[in-house]
Amino acid sequence: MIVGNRKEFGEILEKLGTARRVLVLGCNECVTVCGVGGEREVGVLASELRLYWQKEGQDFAVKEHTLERQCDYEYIDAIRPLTGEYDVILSMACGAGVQYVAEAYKPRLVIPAVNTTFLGVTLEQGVWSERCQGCGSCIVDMTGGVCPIARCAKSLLNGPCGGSSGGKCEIDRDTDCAWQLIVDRLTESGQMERYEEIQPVKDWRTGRDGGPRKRVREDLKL
Amino acid sequence: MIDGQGAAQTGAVQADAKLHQAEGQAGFEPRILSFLCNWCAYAGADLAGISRFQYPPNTRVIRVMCSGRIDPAFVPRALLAGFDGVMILGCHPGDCHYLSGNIQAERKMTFLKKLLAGEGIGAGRLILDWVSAGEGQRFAELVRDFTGQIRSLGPFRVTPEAEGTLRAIQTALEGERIRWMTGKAGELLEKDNVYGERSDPDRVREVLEATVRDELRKNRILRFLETGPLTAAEISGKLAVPLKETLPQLVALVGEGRIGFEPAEESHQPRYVKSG
Amino acid sequence: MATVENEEVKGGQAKPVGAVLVVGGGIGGMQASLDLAESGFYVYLVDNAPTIGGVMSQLDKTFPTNDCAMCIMSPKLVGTGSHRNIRVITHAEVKEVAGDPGDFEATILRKARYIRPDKCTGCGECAKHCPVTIADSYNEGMSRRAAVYLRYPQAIPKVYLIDREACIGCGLCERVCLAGAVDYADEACQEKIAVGSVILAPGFEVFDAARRPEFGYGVYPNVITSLEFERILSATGPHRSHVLRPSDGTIPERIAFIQCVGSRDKKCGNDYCSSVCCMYSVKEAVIAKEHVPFIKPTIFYMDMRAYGKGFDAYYERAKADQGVRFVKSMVSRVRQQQGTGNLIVTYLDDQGKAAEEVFDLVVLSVGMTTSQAVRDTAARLGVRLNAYGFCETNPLAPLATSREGIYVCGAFQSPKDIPETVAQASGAAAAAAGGIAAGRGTLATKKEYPPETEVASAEEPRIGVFVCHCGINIGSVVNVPSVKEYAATLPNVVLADENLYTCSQDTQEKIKKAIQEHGLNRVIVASCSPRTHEPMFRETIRDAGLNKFLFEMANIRDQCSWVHMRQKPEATAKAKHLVRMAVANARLNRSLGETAVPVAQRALIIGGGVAGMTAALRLAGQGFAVYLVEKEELLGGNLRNIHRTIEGEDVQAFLTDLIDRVSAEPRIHVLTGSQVTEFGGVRGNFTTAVTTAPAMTAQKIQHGVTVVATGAEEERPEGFLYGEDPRVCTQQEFEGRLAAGGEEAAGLREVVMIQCVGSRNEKRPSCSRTCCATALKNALALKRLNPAATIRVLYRDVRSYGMLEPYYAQARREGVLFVRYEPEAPPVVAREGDSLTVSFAEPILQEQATVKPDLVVLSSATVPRENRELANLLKVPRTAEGFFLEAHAKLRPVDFASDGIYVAGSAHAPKLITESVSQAYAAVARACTILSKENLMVGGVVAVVDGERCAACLTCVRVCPYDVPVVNLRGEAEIDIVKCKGCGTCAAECPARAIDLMHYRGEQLEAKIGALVEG
Amino acid sequence: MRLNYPSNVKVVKVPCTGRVDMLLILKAFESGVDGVYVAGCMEGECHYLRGNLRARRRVEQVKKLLDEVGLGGERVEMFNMSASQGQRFAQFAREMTERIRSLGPSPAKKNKEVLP
Repeated sequence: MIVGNRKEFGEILEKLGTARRVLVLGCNECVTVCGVGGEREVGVLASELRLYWQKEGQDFAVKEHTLERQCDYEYIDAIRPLTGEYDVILSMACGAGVQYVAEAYKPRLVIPAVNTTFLGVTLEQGVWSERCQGCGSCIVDMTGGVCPIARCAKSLLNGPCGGSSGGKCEIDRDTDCAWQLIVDRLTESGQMERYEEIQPVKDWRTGRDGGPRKRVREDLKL
Repeated sequence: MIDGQGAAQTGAVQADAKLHQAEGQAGFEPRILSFLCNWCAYAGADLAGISRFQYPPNTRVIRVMCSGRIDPAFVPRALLAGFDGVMILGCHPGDCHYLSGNIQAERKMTFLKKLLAGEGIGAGRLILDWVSAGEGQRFAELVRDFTGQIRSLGPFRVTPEAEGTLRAIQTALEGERIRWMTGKAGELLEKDNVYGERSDPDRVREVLEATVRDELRKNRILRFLETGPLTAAEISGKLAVPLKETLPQLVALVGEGRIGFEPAEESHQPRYVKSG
Repeated sequence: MATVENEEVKGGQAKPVGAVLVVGGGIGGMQASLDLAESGFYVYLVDNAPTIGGVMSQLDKTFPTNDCAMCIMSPKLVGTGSHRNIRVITHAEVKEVAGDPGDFEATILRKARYIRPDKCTGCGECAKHCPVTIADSYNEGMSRRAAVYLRYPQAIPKVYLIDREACIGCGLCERVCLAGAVDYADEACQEKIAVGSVILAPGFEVFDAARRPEFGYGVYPNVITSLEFERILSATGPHRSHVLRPSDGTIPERIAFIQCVGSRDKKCGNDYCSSVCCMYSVKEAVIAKEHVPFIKPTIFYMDMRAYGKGFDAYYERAKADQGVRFVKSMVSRVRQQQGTGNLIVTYLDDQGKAAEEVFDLVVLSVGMTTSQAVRDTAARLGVRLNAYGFCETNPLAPLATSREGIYVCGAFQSPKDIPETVAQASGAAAAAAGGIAAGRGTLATKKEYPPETEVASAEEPRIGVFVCHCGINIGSVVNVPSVKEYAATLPNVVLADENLYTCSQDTQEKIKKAIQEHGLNRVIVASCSPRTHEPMFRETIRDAGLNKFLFEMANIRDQCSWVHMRQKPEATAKAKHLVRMAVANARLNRSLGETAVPVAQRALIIGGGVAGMTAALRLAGQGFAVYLVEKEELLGGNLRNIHRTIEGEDVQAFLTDLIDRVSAEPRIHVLTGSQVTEFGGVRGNFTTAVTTAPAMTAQKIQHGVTVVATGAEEERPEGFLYGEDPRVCTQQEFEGRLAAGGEEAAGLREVVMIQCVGSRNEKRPSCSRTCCATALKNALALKRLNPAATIRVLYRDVRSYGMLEPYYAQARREGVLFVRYEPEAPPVVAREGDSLTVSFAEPILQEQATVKPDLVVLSSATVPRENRELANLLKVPRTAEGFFLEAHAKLRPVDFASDGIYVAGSAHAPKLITESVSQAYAAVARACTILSKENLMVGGVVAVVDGERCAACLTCVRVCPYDVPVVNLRGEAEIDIVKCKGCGTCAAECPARAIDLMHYRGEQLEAKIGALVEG
Repeated sequence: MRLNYPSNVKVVKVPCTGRVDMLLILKAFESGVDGVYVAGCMEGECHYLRGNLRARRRVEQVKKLLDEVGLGGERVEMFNMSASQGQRFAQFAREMTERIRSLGPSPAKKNKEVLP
């Protein structure tokens, strides 16, 4: 899932500027699951805004709404009648959702309330961890199911750097060295020979370096 | 809670009594408050006048219909108001216009005297006696004797301690439970109780005394704690009551939620505080 | 052979009476009553005291969990007091029980109370005014109470009474009682009741410490009993949990606990061990230190008997981490120091020399005894007592008394702690029900209600508000008429009224009438606490055809008038706010349905040992089909390795009989060589797959309850040359050899027994509980066969608790030598040439001793049978040592946290046969609370998911403490209302806000909060 | 026990503090209360096993939020007490009232949502 962080309240206030009619818009997908932009978080942020403006003695109107998804046009379009009443839409979706809402409601101001951080997994209730960077050509079969691109600080493809010590990354002592994990997993599954195979230089064109990506599946198109 | 007439009248003489407080010991003139019953003692006092029997001018009289009307709480109130002594005169036993008012008064005052003596005020400042309508002479003598007695005791000084004690006595005597008991004790001694049985008189007296004593001590403790936290030993010292008699009062007050403990980690001597 | 099991009433006669008399309303009596009432019997619960609750109501905390005793007990109090099929008769005694099992007639004498229970509201005005004060027995005489009193604030029934001895008859209470409940003409009255069985649960009284004059109890003020100290520690105690010593009200620093006062004491005639004192002393020491960190507790003990589940860990923690000092020595006397009130304690130190030490406070750990009143009752009922005044029972049938149809549980049977009492109480309930199963449902009643009026959520609310004066309890502080007038102005309120006592019978009628006349569809009572009164008012509106969830309460007494007595205007304002909140909430209240789910009235029992077979027989005896699954080819479990009990009962004959009866019982389906391979469902409706060897045939069984009785076994010891030298064996092996014949025994010149092999160490911190008794049993058996044999028992603490203690004394008398060793210096078993040597530290001579025994017997640990997989299948937890973990260490000893699954026998923790039997019966009683019902009602306050909004994020799945939510095939969270307990944690955390808790919906709570600050 | 505590404390009953939602606490401030405290069972004694522990975490989070918006995290608190600790309840009620009194009225009372 896509994982994000709520922006600091101060930053959100700053971005809002003089706008006082705010539609706080949540998304019932990834950001709900990672506890950053679902209906509950929408409620919390809306409540914070109300409390703040109440305290400041200012007039305001804050509306809460949560869409099934902010990355599908049909869902976004369903709230068109609502949007007219508000100066800004404060989106709590990932970056994709924010943009798509902005596209749909040009020229209305759409402000992100969330910093989108990574594609990851739930380690335990309340703890998420990065697993994928969307490089566009997956090789985790070679690396014991552990992605060196996403999980090695340096995205090394052929073994650890000199900074790996005690199984931990030199960038951050609390982070496991991805290559330690890979070696452990390969050893466990008796596949250490794969470690010997040299990975060729990565072709980053499939990733971000090839510019914005688009995917088309002809058979599904209407 | 002095009601109606009694309150108004004690109030009226109060200002007078206050004045003399400033006079000091040197030219001490006792101020005495007298309650006289309408039918005997008051008539006796009038007779003293008709007969021109002379007696000291130190007493101020409040007429009541019967000595039975005297609420024990009037006495501490009078002392607090600045009087040096209180005199209650009624009909002779058997002559009460209301049959047994004087006997009830005697019971109440005996009990009150015990209380005043026990709490360090002294019983000598209160007298209850009988004067018939024909005893003008006796009235004058009683006033003379009591004035002399108070003169030798000296002025009653309302020190903070005495004030605390008297207020505690007054509060205790005004409580519903005690008023009921002081009123009911006589009946219990003379008649069957609610179970149709005769109560053991010693037990009734004991309960009455214990009830008032406990109430009084508890009220005094609450007053002590108004000025700040105290240990059990300090409270016992202030009460002038042994620790082992003080502790049960503290337990009772803690149980009623009226006092609590000062939060302190390291002290072996917990200090009690008044609850908010 | 003892088949003292006398539950079955000999056939052929009329239906037995479907009611049970329970004598004693302590924790045991309450548990037995609740179990019986929940499984279709009517219960008369008679207590001598004016209230139920027993000694547990006086306790502060309970070991080993340090739970607040009152907190965990009060649901049972309320449950017992309000159960429609339990009649609580307090302040009464049983005069006589005539007749035969199944058809007894009991004579009950109710003493005069002088306060009418039907009128008393428990407001307490009488006690506030009563001029008499006397020592309060609830606080063990350390505080005072009035002559008219309630034993403790949470008492059930909450009805005052007059202590006739203390009362002087002044009449003030009658004058102040606005409810008119005082009745000086009240008289004792006798009543005859018909019952089918009787359970005796009268409990114990503590030993009179004055009988040990050398300790100075009653002479020195700072020598107190452990029960007095318990009260001192309690928040409702004399000093509100401040630890103050009696002589001068200071905080004692040095506190000595003296163990075994009135226990293990021949002089007093109490040869037995009271079983609980070691643990409660450790608890009191720990709690005292929690209250006041500078307190230094010292416990003088003979043997530390921490034999129960988790007890040793508690003891070790107290010793190592919590600064409690333990001195193994018996105190010889206590004297008072001149002037200070401190106490000089004389004892023998570890060198065997007399030592003296000064303490600020001495606590005597008094034992359990049977009171004279209970002895008298037993005599009247024709129930035999043993030499020590406890109820005589057979170890293989511990719940049956000497009189058929009368059963026993709790400390009256023998000294025991709370969980064992609770287990035995449930057990007694099963035994009592067993004999009268045919009478089930004949006297217990189910309430019939009129049909419910439909109240659609869209329908306009019509609210009636009833404001209570509660005599003067509310009215003297809160201006009730103005609250009433205010209520009338609130939206949707169509009726506002006031009552002197809203809880009185006539007011209930008035409310019902108002519902009809004004067409009310919501009712609010502004009075006292919903914790005590909501059930009653709900009943009232239900009688008038309204769903019970349409009732709402505003607590303007306990949380308003009583706590703001000196701020009358503010209290009135607050009362109005509370009513406004109630109205806001009531407007949103909805009818909630409860659904009936049919029960599969069959049981599955896993494990065919003594616990499993006993449970199977008892369940079958009550008319339920049972599937008994045993992994082995033969039934019997660990019982097959035991030959005699310490009391001398023939265990093998008992086992044979048990197996015969199980095999002959048509309702029991025995599946040997079988294992559970799949498990699913909920209470009332489980489905289990069982696979049977050798063909591995599988079958699915539908059942309503599950009993886990997988047992335990003796561990194969490590070290001590076990397995290397034939002269080293375990206790169980030794028992087998002794049973095989006396020849070997005759040749044994010297035997050494080593205790705690594999127990009480780092790997397994617990005590194995039964090994001391086994060692004593085998030592005594050997002495019988060969009196000349030298037997040395190397031990750490001899844990011969309860009625086992006399056997310890007997063993010493017969010359068995007991030598204590420290875990740091364990005995060493070695070979020297041909001979076997054991060397150990000899504490008296203070040197290393070596002996050359013919045989070394190891008291090896008791370990659970392999159960990990089963635990996973059933989703039930285990302890670190692999025993099954019950729902609550004190009050739910045979229940698992998942409803409908129970544990019995050694699968729970090591146990003697007698204890396993009690527990098996207990599991039966608990199981019957489900099996006896055709349907279970579910629903009400439960969480519901709005599938549309659910993001299937799994938050609810993870946060639910009971693992109820699951994500279903539609990808939505689903909460089974049968399992949901209604805490609302999921609703509070659902990131999509897709979950709501019925009756506490977010909308409702928000409305309440909104109403709080309006106006 | 009839212990006295300030009358400005009003109670909203919930089955378990685990039911107390962060949003409920925030909503309470929005509707104008000056302080909120959540009173649950002693830790380890929750009737529903661990509802009180969850509630404590949420209260901590709400403290942060209130600090963010400038109301002050001290306005919300979590207390634990057992059923027999009436005294403790009264004490917390007094403590919290005193605390809120010294903090003054909630600044968020100044205004209500007014724009259409």
